[in-house]
Amino acid sequence: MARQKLPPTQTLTMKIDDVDVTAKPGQTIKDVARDHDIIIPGLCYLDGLSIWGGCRLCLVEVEGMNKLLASCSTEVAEGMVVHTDSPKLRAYRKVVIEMLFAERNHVCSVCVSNGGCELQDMAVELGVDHVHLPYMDPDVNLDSSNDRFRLDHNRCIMCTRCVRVCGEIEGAFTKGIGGRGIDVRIINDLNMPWGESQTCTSCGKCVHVCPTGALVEKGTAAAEMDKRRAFLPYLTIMREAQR
Amino acid sequence: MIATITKPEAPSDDKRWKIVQATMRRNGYSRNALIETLHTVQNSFGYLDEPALRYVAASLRVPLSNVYGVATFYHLFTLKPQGEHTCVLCTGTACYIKGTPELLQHVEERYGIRDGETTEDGKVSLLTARCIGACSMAPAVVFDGEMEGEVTQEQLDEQVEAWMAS
Amino acid sequence: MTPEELIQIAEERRGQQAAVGKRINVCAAASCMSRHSDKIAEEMSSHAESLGDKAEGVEVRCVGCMGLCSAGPLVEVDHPADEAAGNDAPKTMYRGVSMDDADRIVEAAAGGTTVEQLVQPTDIPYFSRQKRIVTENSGYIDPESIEDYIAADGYSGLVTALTEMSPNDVLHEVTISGLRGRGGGGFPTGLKWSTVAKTDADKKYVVCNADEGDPGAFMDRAVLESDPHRIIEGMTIAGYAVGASKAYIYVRAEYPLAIARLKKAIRQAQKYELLGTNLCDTPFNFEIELRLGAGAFVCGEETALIASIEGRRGVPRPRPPFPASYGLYGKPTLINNVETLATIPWIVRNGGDALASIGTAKSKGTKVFALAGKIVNNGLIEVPMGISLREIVYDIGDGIPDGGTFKAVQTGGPSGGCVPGNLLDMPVDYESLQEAGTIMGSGGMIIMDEASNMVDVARFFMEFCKDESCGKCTPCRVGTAQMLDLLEKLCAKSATEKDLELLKELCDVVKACSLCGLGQTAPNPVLSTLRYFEDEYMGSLVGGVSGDGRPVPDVETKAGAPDRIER
Amino acid sequence: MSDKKKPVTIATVWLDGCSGCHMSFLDLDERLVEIAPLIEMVYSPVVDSKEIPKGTDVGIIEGAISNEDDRAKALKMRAACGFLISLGDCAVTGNVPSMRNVFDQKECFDRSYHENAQLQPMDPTVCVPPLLDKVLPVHQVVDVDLYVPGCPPPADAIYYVLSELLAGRQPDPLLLTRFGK
Repeated sequence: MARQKLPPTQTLTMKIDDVDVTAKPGQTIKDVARDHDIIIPGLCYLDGLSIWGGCRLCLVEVEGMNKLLASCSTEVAEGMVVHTDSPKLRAYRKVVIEMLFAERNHVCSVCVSNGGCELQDMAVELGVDHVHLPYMDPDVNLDSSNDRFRLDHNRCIMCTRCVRVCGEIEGAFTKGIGGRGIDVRIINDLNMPWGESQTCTSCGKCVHVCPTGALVEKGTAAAEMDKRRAFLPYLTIMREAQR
Repeated sequence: MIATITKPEAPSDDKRWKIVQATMRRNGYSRNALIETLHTVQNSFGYLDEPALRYVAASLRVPLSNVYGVATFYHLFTLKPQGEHTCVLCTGTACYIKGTPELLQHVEERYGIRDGETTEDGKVSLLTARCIGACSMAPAVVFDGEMEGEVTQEQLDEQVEAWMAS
Repeated sequence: MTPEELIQIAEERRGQQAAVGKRINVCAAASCMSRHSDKIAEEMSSHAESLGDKAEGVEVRCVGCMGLCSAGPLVEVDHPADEAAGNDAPKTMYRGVSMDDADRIVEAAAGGTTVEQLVQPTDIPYFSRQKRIVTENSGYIDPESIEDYIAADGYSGLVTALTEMSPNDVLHEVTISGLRGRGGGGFPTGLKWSTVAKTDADKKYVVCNADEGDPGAFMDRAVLESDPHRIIEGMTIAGYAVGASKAYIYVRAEYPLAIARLKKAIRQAQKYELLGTNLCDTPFNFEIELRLGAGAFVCGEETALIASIEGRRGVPRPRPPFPASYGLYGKPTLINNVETLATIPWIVRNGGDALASIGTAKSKGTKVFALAGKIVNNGLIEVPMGISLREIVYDIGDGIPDGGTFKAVQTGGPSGGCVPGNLLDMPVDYESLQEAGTIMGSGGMIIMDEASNMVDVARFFMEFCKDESCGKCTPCRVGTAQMLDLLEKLCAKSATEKDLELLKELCDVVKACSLCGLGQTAPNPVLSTLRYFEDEYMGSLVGGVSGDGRPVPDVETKAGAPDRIER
Repeated sequence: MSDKKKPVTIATVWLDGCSGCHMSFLDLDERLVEIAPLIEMVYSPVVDSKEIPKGTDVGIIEGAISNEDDRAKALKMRAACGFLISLGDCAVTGNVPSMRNVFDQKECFDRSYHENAQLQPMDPTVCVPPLLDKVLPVHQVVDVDLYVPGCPPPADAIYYVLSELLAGRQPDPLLLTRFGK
């Protein structure tokens, strides 16, 4: 690349975890950090999908701000000083992970995604060796009506990746969000059994972007579900092409 | 666009669909008018059933999942038919302090219905609202759209029993 | 509409009003109306008619909220000015008026006498300690008459702004007025307006947030029902100042009367060309549309409100970007609360300095509160910022009824907290309230006496937050539900010290990590009651047993637990 | 624990679980021989003692707390042991036993003792401890000092945890195991 001096507006300088870094305006904190090999945790974010900002795992401290900011949605600014891994943040992230485990019935040992689960990985990364919040044991069901896939609400963390990939990439808008608060659920069309959906194309993208065992292929036994993640980088291309 | 999209037909020849159509037309069949349209359906039919949701979705070209998502997000929309009469107890702070919990308990014990439920004869539905802004008259109850303040158990019984006897 | 035309309408209307000797004003705001004040007014009218000549010069009309809702239905009679005695038009207020009283009030008004048993004295602190700006017309004008509003100097602020001021002049006045957002946050209004004004865009929006959702608050409702044109004028001025031509009023569907009056007011304003194109012969166009909420407290949050206006689930999104730069339909959007916008016409008419001269160093102007709960004078009040809580509770509110003892005042609804008796001398302003662990909020003020259990109060608000959580972000969705479980355990006296510790921990996490204001403030009612009433929490713990299970209780007493080693 | 002369005393119990964690412990194989001189099993399903001695150094609990008997044992373990380990997912999370938590007890009993009974369907009344309303992880009943998740935790993880503890260091079990492993 030719070493041209870029106009001053094209790059800005900032600090992430005491490292001086450069960034382009419009980039998010998460992107810039990743460019510099600083990986900020997260579960709802996925390259190529719109930003949701709901899991709250990617919260970071920005000096001068009295609130924690979601790094997936906050754009960088000149002179920004960001901390991504303070003891306080780690403690908060641990509780947030625990909340996800406590909210539904994640019984890892009998889950087809056991070992291939981003929630498990995140628990290990953040040092969650037990859940000190009371388990809520909700009575939630499981939808096996689709020929090829299964939706198990017990293992859903409401990251909504499936909803976004279905609407934004596949364009089917089969998956949506129903209800609200603690009762939110992933739905198909008018909350009908998945197998009866007229809009679902059975493309399977929702299954493979799902970070947990909530969306899986049928015919898999415990720990057998290997999600096909190879196409994930192309989601971004697809989105760019759409614009 | 190659495929021509024809206007979907109303689920029935019920005249009330005309009112719904008028709302959609007034808003230029814009997707943004989803909530307005659902309000009209609910006001006209009392609740949102599946054919209604499908019809609105098709007319406004909003995905089914979005329609369902909106219909279940907002408290005022209901997917189940209500009783002939509705009794809405305010559970705002002032009403809570001044006796709504006792009223709710009374209704449950006497008529066997809880929030969102309808008596077996289909006559009366019990609903709650998060503050109807009548705090100075707490506890407030809305009987079929008419607000009453400082409601006692006796008053409530009088109204509910009149309905049930009707 | 030209300034001259406006003056003409005002004078015409004032002339008509002067011709009426004895005016009977009947409060027709929701509270009095639910006590059938509209029927009373009808009866009064027909009785006056039947009296014929004997009731000459008597006019009965419906007006907006008179404030003292607990004494409703309220009726006020304006007697003709007695010039010989040098009196201004004397007024008599009647309280608790029933259908049976209608006729004799008409007769008394016609005869120039009063019905003594029903008189509500107006020289009490409830009236004298108020300072009315936002509610200046409430109870005096007919909310359904634009002429009445114009006769009370209505729309003169808008016409002045359009014909004599530049948008920057308007921004300047709003900025120097020191006005801060009345919806609860207290963000400087001038700064918000300037941000939207500075943002370049082909289209901008003004949104009036009338989704008053705090349980225990009905200020916005009263303003919308009593003086709807005020909101329209405030919004139009805002639109002019920030360069917007389209506006929405997002109003709760639970307020049917307010909706009806707003609709009517919009039609009237269009007819008088106070809304529409080329207002006052300037290039400025402005239109206002109503949007109905559908019962979701979270829609009070700006980004959720935008989603809802766009017809979607009312779910907030992370900020930045703020709506001022990226709002409704992706365009710069100014979102103000009802009371904020209702202050604007007064500011333009009287100048920003005038508002800035009222209140404290950082909190200017007045604030409308809805007094409710265990207090004698329930109703709506407007007071200057900086007044003490004690004055509100004991002077204006006239203390606790039935010989009860004051325990706490709750402000800010589910986002606020409880202030105990020893802080009653605290001034009411944004900073002081925040220091005391609560917030100004939108203006609900619930007074509690010693019968209120503060743990239960915290539980009540947590239940509200859990029900109203949109479910998008983990801390609020799961945290509020978990905190509610713990508070229920406390209320059932089955919680341990460990549970209390966990409750405190969750408060911290939910406050710090939630996506929007709902979650970030949901722990406040718990935190503030913990701060002032921790003994009540301690008293709710299960007796004597600590959470870690040490020492070992007598297991032999457990029925059916044979002491065998393994199964 | 660092006292090399006196072996570290260890007690283990098997509550509501499949015993797989104890099996995994036995999977230490020849490493058991290495550890044996350093520890003394004072109470366990694999030894024949009737009481948990007071002042036991390390307690290891496998299984979730499902009934009053489990609860009583957990309390006894806590009272007797200086350092308490939750071993395996059942103890740490409730795991498979906790899957009954979404049903009410009557449903569970009906399923177990009536619908699936070949003869004489009846609820048990004698010598069966009452079920708790909900199956709980151990730490919801007593304080736990170390969590070793896994279903079962691999023998390597158990070996690592024990040898770190014997060496007087605080182990980090997540290096070798996790929920569901």
